Amino acid sequence: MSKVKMEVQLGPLRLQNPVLVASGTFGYGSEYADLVDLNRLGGIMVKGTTLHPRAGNPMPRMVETAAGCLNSIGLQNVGVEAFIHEKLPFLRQYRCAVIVNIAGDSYEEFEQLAERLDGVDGVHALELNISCPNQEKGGIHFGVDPEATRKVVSRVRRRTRLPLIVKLSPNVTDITVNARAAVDGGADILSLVNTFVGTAIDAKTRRFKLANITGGLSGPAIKPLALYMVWQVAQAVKVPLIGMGGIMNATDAVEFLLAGASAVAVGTANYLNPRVSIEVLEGIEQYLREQGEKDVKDIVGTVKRCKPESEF
Amino acid sequence: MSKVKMEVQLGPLRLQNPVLVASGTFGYGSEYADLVDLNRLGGIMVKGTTLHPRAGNPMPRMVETAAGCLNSIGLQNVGVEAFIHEKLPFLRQYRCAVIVNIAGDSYEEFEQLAERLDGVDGVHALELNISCPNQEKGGIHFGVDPEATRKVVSRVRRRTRLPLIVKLSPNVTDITVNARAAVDGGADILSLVNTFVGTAIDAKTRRFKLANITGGLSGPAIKPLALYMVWQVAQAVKVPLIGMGGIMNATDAVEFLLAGASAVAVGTANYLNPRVSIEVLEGIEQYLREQGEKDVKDIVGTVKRCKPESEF
Amino acid sequence: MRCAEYCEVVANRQVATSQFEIQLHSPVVARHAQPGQFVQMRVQSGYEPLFGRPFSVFRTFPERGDFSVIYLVRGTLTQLLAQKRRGDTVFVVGPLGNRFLVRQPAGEVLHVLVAGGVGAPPLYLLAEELVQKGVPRQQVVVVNGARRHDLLVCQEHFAELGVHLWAVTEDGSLGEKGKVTDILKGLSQRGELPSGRCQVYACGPSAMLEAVAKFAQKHDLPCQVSMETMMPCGLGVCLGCAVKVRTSNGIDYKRACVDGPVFDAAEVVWA
Amino acid sequence: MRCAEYCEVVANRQVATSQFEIQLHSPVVARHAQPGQFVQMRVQSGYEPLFGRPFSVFRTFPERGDFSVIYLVRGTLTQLLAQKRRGDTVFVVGPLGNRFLVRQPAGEVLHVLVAGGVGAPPLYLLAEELVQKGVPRQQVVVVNGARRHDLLVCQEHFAELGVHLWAVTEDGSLGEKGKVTDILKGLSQRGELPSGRCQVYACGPSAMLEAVAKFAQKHDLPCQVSMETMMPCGLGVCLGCAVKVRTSNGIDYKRACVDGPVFDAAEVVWA
Ligand SMILES: Cc1cc2nc3c(=O)[nH]c(=O)nc-3n(C[C@H](O)[C@H](O)[C@H](O)COP(=O)(O)OP(=O)(O)OC[C@H]3O[C@@H](n4cnc5c(N)ncnc54)[C@H](O)[C@@H]3O)c2cc1C
Ligand SMILES: Cc1cc2nc3c(=O)[nH]c(=O)nc-3n(C[C@H](O)[C@H](O)[C@H](O)COP(=O)(O)OP(=O)(O)OC[C@H]3O[C@@H](n4cnc5c(N)ncnc54)[C@H](O)[C@@H]3O)c2cc1C
Ligand SMILES: Cc1cc2nc3c(=O)[nH]c(=O)nc-3n(C[C@H](O)[C@H](O)[C@H](O)COP(=O)(O)O)c2cc1C
Ligand SMILES: Cc1cc2nc3c(=O)[nH]c(=O)nc-3n(C[C@H](O)[C@H](O)[C@H](O)COP(=O)(O)O)c2cc1C
Ligand code: FES
Ligand code: FES
Repeated sequence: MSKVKMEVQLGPLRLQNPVLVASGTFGYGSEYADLVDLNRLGGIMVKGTTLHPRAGNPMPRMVETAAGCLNSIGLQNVGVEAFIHEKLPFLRQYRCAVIVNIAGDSYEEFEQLAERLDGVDGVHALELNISCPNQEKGGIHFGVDPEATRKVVSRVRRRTRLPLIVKLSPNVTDITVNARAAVDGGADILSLVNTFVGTAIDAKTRRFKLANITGGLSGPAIKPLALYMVWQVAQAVKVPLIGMGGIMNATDAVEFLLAGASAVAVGTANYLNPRVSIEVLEGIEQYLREQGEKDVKDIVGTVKRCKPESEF
Repeated sequence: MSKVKMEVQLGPLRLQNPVLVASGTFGYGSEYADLVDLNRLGGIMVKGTTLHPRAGNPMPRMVETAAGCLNSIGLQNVGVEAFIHEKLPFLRQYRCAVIVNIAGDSYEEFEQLAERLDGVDGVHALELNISCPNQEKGGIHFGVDPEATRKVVSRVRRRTRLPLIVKLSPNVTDITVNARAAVDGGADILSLVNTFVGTAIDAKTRRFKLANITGGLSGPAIKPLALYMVWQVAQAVKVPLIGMGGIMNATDAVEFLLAGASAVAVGTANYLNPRVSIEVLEGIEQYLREQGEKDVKDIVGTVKRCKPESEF
Repeated sequence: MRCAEYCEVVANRQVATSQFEIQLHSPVVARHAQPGQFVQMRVQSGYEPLFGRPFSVFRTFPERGDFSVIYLVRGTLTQLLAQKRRGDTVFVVGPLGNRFLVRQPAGEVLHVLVAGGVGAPPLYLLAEELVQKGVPRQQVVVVNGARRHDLLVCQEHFAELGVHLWAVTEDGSLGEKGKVTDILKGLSQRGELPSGRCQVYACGPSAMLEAVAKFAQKHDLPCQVSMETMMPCGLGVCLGCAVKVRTSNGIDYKRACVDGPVFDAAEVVWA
Repeated sequence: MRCAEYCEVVANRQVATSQFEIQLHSPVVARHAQPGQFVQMRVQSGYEPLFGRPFSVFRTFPERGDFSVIYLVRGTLTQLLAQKRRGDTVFVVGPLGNRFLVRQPAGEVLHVLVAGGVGAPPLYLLAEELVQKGVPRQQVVVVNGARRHDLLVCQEHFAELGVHLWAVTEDGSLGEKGKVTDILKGLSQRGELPSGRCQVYACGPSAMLEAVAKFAQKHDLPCQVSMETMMPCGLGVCLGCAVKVRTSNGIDYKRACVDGPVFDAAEVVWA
């Protein structure tokens, strides 16, 4: 069995392989440690972290939809201090990269978070969650307004030497505009997509199914939309991309690589199969062998037009 | 079995019931006439019609995705003259409203289409397809730019006395902005949503699955997103709405009514079950009886917040 | 010790109206499951339902490496589950969650197990454990309730244990007529629930749990409730299973899947 | 006359490697299906696959109100189909599309039916019709090809009709070794395909159809091909089944589901 090279270099961030787990879908790693060998993951994007602990939204917070789910967790998290003191020590034991997803309600909060995490042992990169659709204030606004995106990124940029990943919201007219704004602001890497805003109604009770009315759609349902956005952004900017949105298996992950993502993140799929990230990793390796490829980076962005008039 | 009132009045347009079939998913009605009693439908939104016949995009044009499908038909149609002479006479035999979905590459083309159809016997309303994501020129641009939306609607408005429906694109940051622009331009009714732009890749061949690279996503996958947009727009404008996007059965249709649509259109579902529109109609009637409602219009927009902290 | 794997179906048989007992082969669950713990089971057709669902462990057969749950057919997943035959597989993650805490010394406590409908299975596992650990059978009181006789489960299993068993149905079609709280009131009035020497454990529909919790509070009885919420992940990461609780710092959310499903009734903020 | 309804499965049995014949009860299809026509069959689990799939009508049993198709297990729908048992149902819309046109007077024409793999079933229905209409059996030539012997279908049915039958496999494991066009070439070289008195009908994989079409063109033989495309609706409305054709006005698209699936090979623009 020939070995394929899985290491990837995303700008300043080196990953032992391109398979990450998406923020909010893998907790702080410890929850999965007995089921998944964390040492094998490319990286863990931890739950969205805020300056102060947050209790989150009222229940119900999640609802299943056709091939997807809506969530409105409301950034329930332990806050940055507890993260550093209670969660990070555990993660430091492992080889995989630890990427801290940070969310603030203001420019200042983002700056404070970046500053606090800068230089903290065991933190390998920051992911700016400017696209979280669940917050009442702030969240939605940074991500959809290119100028606010540029500004928050550049302000954070000045407070940290950590590799800076900016997570893009898909709820925009032209995601390449926001992508360019993030790069202009100093993003080293872009990750996309976050969830799509949606809602669900219970016909019988005639009420919304989520306490918060709206939630973010994730899962297989959004894969065609996410894949398109990754491909679009790959044409528009030069920084490496982390692709996500509905990845359920290795084939899905390969599609994101072909579309132009240098790495992928597995999200919702972790809920239904705790081991899926490892299966994705092994599946990509197998795919590369079948395709006669020796290095995962050689397939990034190599998707071609389909043969004209070919049968389906 | 108590009778419920199903007639609805959408501004200037009266429909015998709120169940329509969406443009591009029911041809010109004749294709379904032996399987569906067209007299029972609220209305038929015919295939997108252009000034001149169009051959459409190369194959493959459609691909299935998780709980959805992508299409890039490319507005293949017979053109407005053939529509009037070859398709309309058949439709005139029936009681249901005939709504002509028109698409142009320029303001002038939209105007000419509107003028040509104004006063033509058997045409009950126009639906402006300014949101079709498949055209290379024009299409996408009118629908995503509020100013272009306002302008095309107001120019068409001046050329026709027919009820004017404007079909909104979901591929925007804030659909209420585009909705208001359409209403400002003179739209009597808004229909939403058209398809979401997406793509699909074949990992094995490393090619896009659609000849046109991108296509529009429809089907159950998009329902949560469409439902949210209908609810948002219902809060933002006063004109009646026709809701669509992933309606597969009566329960789905009811959700759109509760969210604020005065009528609904069944799209992709027609492909897999030719009789689904009638099943939706009967299902809505049954729902109203079960809920003790006497008139379908009484449930429009009546969705409430869910009980705080209720169990799911 | 937990597993996350496809498990073979050993048996799947009807035990009451719309209720089935499914026995699965999983040495890990069979060996490690504690009373009150659950497994997350996933059966999909296409991507529906997307997530697994939680089911309390009912019986364990450690020597055979099997365990079983009783499920009520409610929606998509349980409908698919009911179609499973011997030899088919089901994806199982577990055992998960915390367990009912047994007050010590167990032999000196009156253990009052209050079950509603399909809430009975985990209480059976608890009763079995209590008896096996040597708690005198008359100190294990089981109040097993349901709407109708054909919805009552585990009755014969409780009976076999020889515990002090009450059956109660809302329509009186089996046992006493009424609700589980009616039995509790009766016991209390007869002085059979001494507050200092009692522990109540309850599992069933939310409304029942709330009623039992209020009863316990009123009579100053310690009470544990197994909460039902949706559980997308079961592993503590999605935060979709939040239960509102009272803490020293005010109101907070706990996760039913890892901080529960068993909660001290006194800390739960009822809807 | 067409139906759109759930039809009961009468039988579902394996006929070759990964190939099954499913018999369904549908008086409408049984009575009205013509050679070359197809039905759209839908079997979903959740919403996957979203659409139905087209299958050519193979046999009709008008007196019993049944018809059958032969299907090759390829993807989701055919996998689900293979699990169907007697008494289950399948959603069927049909019969759909046009039919093979028989040149008149049929008795004076040599009918050359060229089948590739699972393309044989509609040609069997055509051969049966020709024989029933009194065309002399030796004037019905069937060239039935497949990659291997175990993928060849309908062979015994053609044999029963007593037509002039060739079997051909790419690996030579049954009948002649080679491709269907090799047989056609042989026939042609022996002068057995007189251009003025011949009609070729072909159904099979695209590459085979193209090869047969080119052969027919070269030898000036009229040829009809049954095209395979995806068919989301089958009813002519989605335009997802376009076939590129040459018309008097240049290049255009026709719909395989209503303008086809049978096309004059001369008008098809091959990829
Ligand atoms: C810790 C825990 C242990 C559980 N143990 C068991 C068990 O041992 N046996 C068992 O049968 N069930 C048990 N449940 C409940 C079970 O997980 C749900 O009923 C499950 O959702 C059924 O899945 P489904 O796909 O069939 O139905 P769904 O599609 O999820 O639900 C169908 C319908 O039933 C409603 N519904 C679902 N669950 C409930 C509920 N609990 N109360 C009221 N309405 C509901 C839904 O709102 C929906 O309308 C347990 C739940 C928890 C949290
Ligand atoms: C008019 C018509 C009549 C047909 N009659 C029959 C019939 O009688 N029996 C029969 O078995 N099939 C027939 N087919 C083909 C059949 O409809 C497809 O094979 C169908 O897509 C299978 O569905 P599935 O969900 O199992 O596989 P899908 O998931 O649709 O396909 C699985 C894989 O097979 C590939 N694939 C699908 N169809 C073909 C094909 N035709 N050629 C090459 N690769 C393909 C797909 O690209 C995919 O990779 C007919 C098609 C047409 C247009
Ligand atoms: C329950 C839940 C919680 C999430 N929390 C966060 C979060 O805290 N921060 C963030 O940037 N993204 C969050 N996400 C978004 C995911 O990281 C991911 O971008 C999205 O779900 C799309 O990927 P998927 O379809 O594979 O899940 C969350 C998603 C879910 C389903
Ligand atoms: C194959 C196909 C063709 C379509 N053609 C048109 C069209 O010509 N004009 C238009 O306005 N919308 C067109 N639509 C969009 C539908 O009318 C509808 O807005 C969309 O599919 C969402 O509804 P659904 O999810 O129920 O299908 C088309 C959709 C499909 C799937
Ligand atoms: S079920 Fe996901 S955190 Fe509890
Ligand atoms: S399959 Fe829809 S038009 Fe032919």
